[in-house]
Amino acid sequence: MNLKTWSRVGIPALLAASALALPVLAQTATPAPDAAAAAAAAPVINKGDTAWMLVSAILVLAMSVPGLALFYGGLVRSKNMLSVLMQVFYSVAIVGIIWVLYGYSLAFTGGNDFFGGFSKAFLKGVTVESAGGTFSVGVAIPELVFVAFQMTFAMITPALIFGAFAERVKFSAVVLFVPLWVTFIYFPMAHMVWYWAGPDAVDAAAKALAAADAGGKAAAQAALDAVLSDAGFLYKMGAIDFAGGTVVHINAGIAALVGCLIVGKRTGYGKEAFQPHSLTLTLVGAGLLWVGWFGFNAGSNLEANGLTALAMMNTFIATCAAALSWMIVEWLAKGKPSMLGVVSGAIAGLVAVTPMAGFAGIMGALISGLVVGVVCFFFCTTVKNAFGYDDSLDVFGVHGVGGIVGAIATGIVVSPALGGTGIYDYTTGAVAEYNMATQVIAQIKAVLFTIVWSGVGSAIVFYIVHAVVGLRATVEKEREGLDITEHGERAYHS
Amino acid sequence: MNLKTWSRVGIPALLAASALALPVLAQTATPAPDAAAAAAAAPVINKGDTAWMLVSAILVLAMSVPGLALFYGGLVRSKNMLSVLMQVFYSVAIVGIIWVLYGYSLAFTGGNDFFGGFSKAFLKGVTVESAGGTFSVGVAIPELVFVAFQMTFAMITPALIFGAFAERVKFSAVVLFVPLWVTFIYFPMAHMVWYWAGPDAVDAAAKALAAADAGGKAAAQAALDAVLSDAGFLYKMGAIDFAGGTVVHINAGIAALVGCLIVGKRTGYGKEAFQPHSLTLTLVGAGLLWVGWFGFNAGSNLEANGLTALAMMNTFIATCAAALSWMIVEWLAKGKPSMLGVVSGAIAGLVAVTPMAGFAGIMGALISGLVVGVVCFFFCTTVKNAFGYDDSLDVFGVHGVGGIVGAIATGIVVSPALGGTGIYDYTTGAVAEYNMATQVIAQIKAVLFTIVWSGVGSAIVFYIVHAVVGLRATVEKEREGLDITEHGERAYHS
Amino acid sequence: MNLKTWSRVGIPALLAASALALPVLAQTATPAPDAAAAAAAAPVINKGDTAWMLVSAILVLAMSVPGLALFYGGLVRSKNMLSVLMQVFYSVAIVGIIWVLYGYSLAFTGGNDFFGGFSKAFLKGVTVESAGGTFSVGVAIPELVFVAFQMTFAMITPALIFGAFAERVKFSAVVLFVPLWVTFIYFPMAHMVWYWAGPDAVDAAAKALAAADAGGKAAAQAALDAVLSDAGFLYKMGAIDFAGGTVVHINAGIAALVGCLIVGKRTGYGKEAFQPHSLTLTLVGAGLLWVGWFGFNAGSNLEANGLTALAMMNTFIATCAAALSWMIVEWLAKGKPSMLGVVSGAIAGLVAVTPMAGFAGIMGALISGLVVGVVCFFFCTTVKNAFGYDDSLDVFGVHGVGGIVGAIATGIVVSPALGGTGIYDYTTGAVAEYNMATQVIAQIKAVLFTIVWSGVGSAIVFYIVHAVVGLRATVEKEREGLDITEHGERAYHS
Amino acid sequence: MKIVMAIIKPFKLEEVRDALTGIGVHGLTVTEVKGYGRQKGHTEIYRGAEYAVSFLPKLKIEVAVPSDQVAKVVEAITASAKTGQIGDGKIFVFQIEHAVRIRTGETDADAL
Amino acid sequence: MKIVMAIIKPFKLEEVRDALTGIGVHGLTVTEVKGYGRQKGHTEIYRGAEYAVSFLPKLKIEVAVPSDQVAKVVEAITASAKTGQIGDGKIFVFQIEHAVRIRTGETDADAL
Amino acid sequence: MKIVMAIIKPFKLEEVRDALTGIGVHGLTVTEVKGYGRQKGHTEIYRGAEYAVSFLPKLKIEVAVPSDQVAKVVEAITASAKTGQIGDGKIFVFQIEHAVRIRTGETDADAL
Ligand SMILES: Nc1ncnc2c1ncn2[C@@H]1O[C@H](COP(=O)(O)OP(=O)(O)O)[C@@H](O)[C@H]1O
Ligand SMILES: Nc1ncnc2c1ncn2[C@@H]1O[C@H](COP(=O)(O)OP(=O)(O)O)[C@@H](O)[C@H]1O
Ligand SMILES: Nc1ncnc2c1ncn2[C@@H]1O[C@H](COP(=O)(O)OP(=O)(O)O)[C@@H](O)[C@H]1O
Repeated sequence: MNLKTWSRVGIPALLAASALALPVLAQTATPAPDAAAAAAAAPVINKGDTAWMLVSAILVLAMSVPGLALFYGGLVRSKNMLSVLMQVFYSVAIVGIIWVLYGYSLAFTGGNDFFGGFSKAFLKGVTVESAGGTFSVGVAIPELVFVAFQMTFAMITPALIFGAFAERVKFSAVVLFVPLWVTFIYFPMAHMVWYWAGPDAVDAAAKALAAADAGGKAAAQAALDAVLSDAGFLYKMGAIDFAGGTVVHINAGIAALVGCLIVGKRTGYGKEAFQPHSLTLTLVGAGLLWVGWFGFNAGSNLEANGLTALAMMNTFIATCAAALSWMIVEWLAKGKPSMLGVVSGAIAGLVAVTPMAGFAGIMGALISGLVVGVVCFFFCTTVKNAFGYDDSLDVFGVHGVGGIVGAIATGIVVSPALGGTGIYDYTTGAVAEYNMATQVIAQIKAVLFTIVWSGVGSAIVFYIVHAVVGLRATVEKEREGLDITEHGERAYHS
Repeated sequence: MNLKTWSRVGIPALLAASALALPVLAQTATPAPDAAAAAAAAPVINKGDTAWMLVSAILVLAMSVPGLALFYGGLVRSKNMLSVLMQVFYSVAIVGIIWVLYGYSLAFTGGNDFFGGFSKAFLKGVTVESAGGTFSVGVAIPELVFVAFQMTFAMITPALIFGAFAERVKFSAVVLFVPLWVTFIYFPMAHMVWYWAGPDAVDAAAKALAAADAGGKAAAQAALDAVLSDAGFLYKMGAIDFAGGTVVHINAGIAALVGCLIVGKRTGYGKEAFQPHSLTLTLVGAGLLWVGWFGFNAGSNLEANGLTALAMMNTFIATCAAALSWMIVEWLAKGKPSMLGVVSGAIAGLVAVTPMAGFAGIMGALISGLVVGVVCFFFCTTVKNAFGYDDSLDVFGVHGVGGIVGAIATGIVVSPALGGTGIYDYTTGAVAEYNMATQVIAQIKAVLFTIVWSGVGSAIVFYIVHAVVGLRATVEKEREGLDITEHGERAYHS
Repeated sequence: MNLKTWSRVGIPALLAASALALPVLAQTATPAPDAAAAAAAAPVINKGDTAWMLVSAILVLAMSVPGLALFYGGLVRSKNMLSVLMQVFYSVAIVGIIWVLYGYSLAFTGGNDFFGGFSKAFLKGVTVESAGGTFSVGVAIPELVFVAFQMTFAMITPALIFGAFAERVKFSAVVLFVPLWVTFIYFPMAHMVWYWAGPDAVDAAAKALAAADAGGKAAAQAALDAVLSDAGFLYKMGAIDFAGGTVVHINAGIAALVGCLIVGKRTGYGKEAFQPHSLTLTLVGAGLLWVGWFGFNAGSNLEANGLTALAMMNTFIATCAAALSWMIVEWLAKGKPSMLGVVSGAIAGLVAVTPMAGFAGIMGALISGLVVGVVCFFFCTTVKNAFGYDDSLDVFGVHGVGGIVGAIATGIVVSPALGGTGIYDYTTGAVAEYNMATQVIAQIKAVLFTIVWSGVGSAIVFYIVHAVVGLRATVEKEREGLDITEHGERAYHS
Repeated sequence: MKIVMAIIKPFKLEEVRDALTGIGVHGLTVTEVKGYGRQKGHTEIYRGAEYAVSFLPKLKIEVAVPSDQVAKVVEAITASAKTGQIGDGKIFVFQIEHAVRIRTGETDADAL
Repeated sequence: MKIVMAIIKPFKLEEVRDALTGIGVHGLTVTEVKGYGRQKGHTEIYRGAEYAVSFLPKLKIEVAVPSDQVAKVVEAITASAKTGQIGDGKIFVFQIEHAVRIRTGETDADAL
Repeated sequence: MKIVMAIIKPFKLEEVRDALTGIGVHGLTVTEVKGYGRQKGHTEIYRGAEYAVSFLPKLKIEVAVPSDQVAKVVEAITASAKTGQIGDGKIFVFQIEHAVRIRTGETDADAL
């Protein structure tokens, strides 16, 4: 589900594989070590895991529709409500179609370090019998469950972006943006971070190496190296990311920042009051996001076990902590604690805990939550106002910044000395030695790569959309509201 | 859970059983083949399946309350909001009570081809130990989970109907209608479509036949025939329906059409504007319907396995496809793509995928979704306006028409040649030969039967209700709004 | 999860243990019988149970946010909406933090009969490997799942209370109240009711006693007594409570009554109209409460099996019954059936079924539901008006009264003669003899104890809060609305 | 120049608007108001709390017209807003001293 | 015949209505409005955005009465709507030229 | 003493308020209204149902001022509310006979 598996393969394996890592494109010629994988005993599917993952996929859908739709929708003026709901629903719908046509294949088949191939386009070969690996050796789930679960991640990510330039873009721009962005930014990112050969392949190759006699050592080592190199670029960089801090949150947060800079401010920004039309809806959305996020984070374990429960507890506690720390700092700084502040903090906590959900100890998650609540508060208020960009719904301030804080903090809280789980090494079948400096640097590198990838890539996509259909609605349409002008309907009547 | 099991018994079995099928009432004298069933090894209950089915029942409840209540409620004027919410909640509550008193027994015990008996009235004999069969030989779930799951289907179906004549009927009419309709229309329909002897009984009888020596052949064949004939009328007709296209959607859609014709148009129809009072709520409702529908469709597999995941993926993709196809055709036809259009398309897709969820390949579901979005758009706009009936919330246009499209398309997309699963034959333990013409004809026959059954039966029930308490509120009450006049409260204050 | 386990230990064990029960504090010196427990075979974790319990914890969160928040929020005037949402969200967040710091430890470690110790403070020693017992011998779940599940109970309980004095208390009072109340009232209560040695310990000790030879009999008996005495005060009193009728509902209901008496009436009470600002939101909240309550009640079985399904069915049917009985009695008494009445009845039914969920037969739940709907209607209308206290959202009338009705009725409907499950005796491994008088008296004693504990304790907490920060907002702030004055924001704009 | 202000039943708006356009009046302003008068209200019950609601939803229509059209306008509104039932509403006529069209600065009769 | 228009604090509505019925006035029309004046507003903060809100919720009451009752009506409203705090509101009196009851066509004083 | 009533486009409120405070007018009352006039409305479509919506959201501003300030006030509103596009709105001026400040009982010019 994420970078963590790399982490479990461990630093030693990283060293072993590093020679292969560059030049990455050359490396794609390496034959996929299917034979080694096949040699392992067929992994077993447990219906408890399947039940949990079915539920998790549903929960992540609930995050988008109606969760995110309401969270964002409540924050805009009522004249633009439907445009927000529409953007979210459209993203979900179009990404679902693209996912089964070629998205899953691009993200989750072997290929090169940056993107997969088309071997599973149209979900070719993925049947009710297909099994997909988890993060435990010998444990599998139906591949179609994995397809569904991952699809829901792809669905919500582009929808997150639109919050940054809500209330002013043309729907046709959204229609064009989503397919381009997921195809060229998201799927590669998912591949780079989440694609790997799987625990059974690594385990089998490592065991084969251990069992090899002197003569077979070199071949077995080569086979193991091949298995280890059959993974995405960031995965091999050694960063860890339990449930998508980079792929989803930093990725969307940066695209959002770029987008709102390119699109420009809302007409009347700084002069007219842009009050949220229904904070009630925003609370409902935040509640559903939290509820659904357990599917996102705890579901990312792909199994129903004690580690899943840890990811769940961390997702609870970081959220509580960030909600409270935002509340307190706002109370101190502005004189009153607001409900919007509490739920904004909660979302910041959820974002930050995403990469660390299954790595941090609960106290680590708690402290990370406290920190991210304060940092995001600072970004959404002081920094944004200082720079004067109009990130309407604080996508960058919450998802971008929260994601970065979380990704880096993950490198710290994973430490077994701080109550974290440490990083499992599949080649030795044990938790690896942990070095905080190494890990934090790996995390920072992954963050920087993501910022550049998403920043540059998204800018290009925005300019293409601008050139083809135009990004912005006219000022008149903006004034009248996008609901009437773009969709021919209004959200509320008596 | 549905007709599919028949399908799995297969065409050969159909032929074998066909002699028994008519005259159906005569056939009820056949002794239930309990002995054969008992001979089979006791099926095993897996807690993963149980967990999934518990969740599925919950999800289907969420479809009604708050899902459907909001989806419908958002579409009426605010003065009638509570009346809609009340109708849905009442349906759920009264059907729950009726279900445990006699509904479950009428639907899911042996009896004749059209309805069951009273042997499980008051859930007599259904204990925490009782096991109910699934669609896999040797796999069971606690019968009480099945009771709960099926109950939620019975709860939502009558509630669907009220959308067609919302904003004008008396609450007392609703109070009387629901018990009558579920008793005389729904339970028989559920029995006809979903009652059968179960996989273990069929499997055991088939194995006994295979093992029988020359002397025992005839007796064993008779025993197998008896098992196969212990099923509902439509079940034996050979149509397939994974999760209730006929029982729920066509049944409710036709009753809705009949109802809105009998009740008549809303006062002011065509003159005053009947704008939805909150499309936001409609979106929330649609989102919850989608989320809950995974319980409905994927839960209908009664297990948590790869086929469940297929049903889930189909439920995702058909919905996405229909949302987009409605959006596109509306954009072309009306000049603007509306949010209500997108969610209407999504619901149409959900309806259409219901009967095919576990039979279609994902590409089959995708194409079915694209088609149904366009067809339902056409019905809800052009056809309805042409005929001038006031199906307020398009229950017929979405559930009736979408259900019919889905039921017939199921006969096509189940084809293994088109990526479908084919139809399993429990007597041979393998997927049966598939003949598209045969299957599509069976589907059409089941659709026609349902239209007649629901159309005639519902009309009788409406006239009874009309005679006893009257269907329609007075014009003054309609003007003032049903919330005040029927329920003494208003939905919104400041 | 609750008192039921005591019940399963049975009356004989109660007698055996009763000598130890008083004086309870003296008894805390008894060494915990860990050795005996350890002697038993390690219980097995089933992923189906884990999946279900993960889901249950999520569902209970959904009850608070957004469920309860909306149910309550819809009932207040719009100018106080955010204050209600804020109070609920704050409760959830702060209790989460306290729970992992010391709450879980105080509630669920051995100590004395009234509260546990600090041995698991900061969740020390609770790892992804830790297993927690269920109510079946030999069946465990990851302890972290239990920690999460129980946490969600602690989160929602204080939030329930605020409904009684909504629209008039200072947020700072809420901020102080919650930590004090959960620490001094809730955690002890949870310990008293829910803490016990677990099925495996009892079973092992009972088996050791059975196997002991003449010489070892006394020691084995002492060991068994020690195991049985390692439990909370109310647990040992012999009352049964499946999912928290006492700990959650009576506890919160009484605190609410005390609170609204101390805080006083809303300004304008009896003169101005305090109409609910959105019954739509109240319906949504009620729906989500119902949906989430399956996690609460059926999740309290800690496993996914037939008994879980029974708890689910009871939770369905009692709710339906109470919704209908409130509707009917209101229709008769007031002339019109209201939607608020129906959902109020539903919540009353949910409250009442909570203690009996896994004990009652379905007909017992149905009748209990019918009764509680009428009783709560009577309290929320006639009794409240007669006494003239301003329990704004009827927390006492629904949770307090409904909880009491349910707790006492549980003693009746558990009767095997009435279709109940009876009470399991872990020392004999069978359902114990049942005596209705004994059981009902035990139930009443537990109710009375809870009333006194919560009444006195909560009053003290309220007066402390009053002394430290003051309870009530000024009349001016109340007039203007707490949203603006306490939180600096408004729920709705155009 | 006068302003005709009418309080009417909400569902009559379209008819009144049509009646006015029928006599050549193409501008008006509508406000949602609540009216108290002879028309009986209703009782709302929320659990134990009963409220007699005597303010009923009405619409206020304001039409500015040259003085010579006042009679015609009053008549048109009266005819189209009437149901004959209590609560049909009132019409009040005021004098306007001065009128301006913001867009053009035209004044008085030209401003309408 | 005059119309008395009063801007009052919202929670005073019931008292004003009672005061008016107390002096025999049984009809009035209420509009939700926002007022700007000496009374200080408040600041709303939504994350980084702070808005000084100077428009406060008020109710506008319009009562048409025969000219001779105007003084009594003004007095009744003044007495019942007063809290003594800034923002209590204003009363304005206008001349009505003509009044009609839509239901009956009665005019002027009879129309009230 | 007169009341100046203006119908303006909603997003112009802040500008108008600023213009008025600029000329020393510190009190006004605002009502949300819907206007019908020359400005074209739009069509809303809900599935099969199409509605031509000709009532557009406007704000009504009422400012009571001493008679000698009327011209200045009208000018300030005209200038600040103008976009030059159809639908900018109207200004109507009425005579007030009498004014009272509820809090103090001050009357007429003192009441403003
Ligand atoms: N004296 C009055 N001043 C202002 N408005 C009034 C007055 N009397 C009645 N109205 C308005 O006219 C509406 C209708 O009046 P009502 O007495 O109910 O019936 P009718 O118009 O048939 O006499 C009221 O709801 C109120 O809005
Ligand atoms: N010049 C004015 N024209 C119209 N309405 C006014 C004017 N001045 C005040 N108001 C209305 O009266 C309300 C109360 O006025 P304000 O100056 O706040 O207090 P006070 O009534 O105590 O003088 C304002 O909110 C506004 O609605
Ligand atoms: N005769 C009228 N009486 C009252 N209000 C009017 C009248 N004519 C126009 N209005 C109001 O003025 C607004 C603007 O008028 P409109 O004709 O659209 O544009 P313009 O102000 O540019 O002439 C309308 O929406 C309506 O609220």
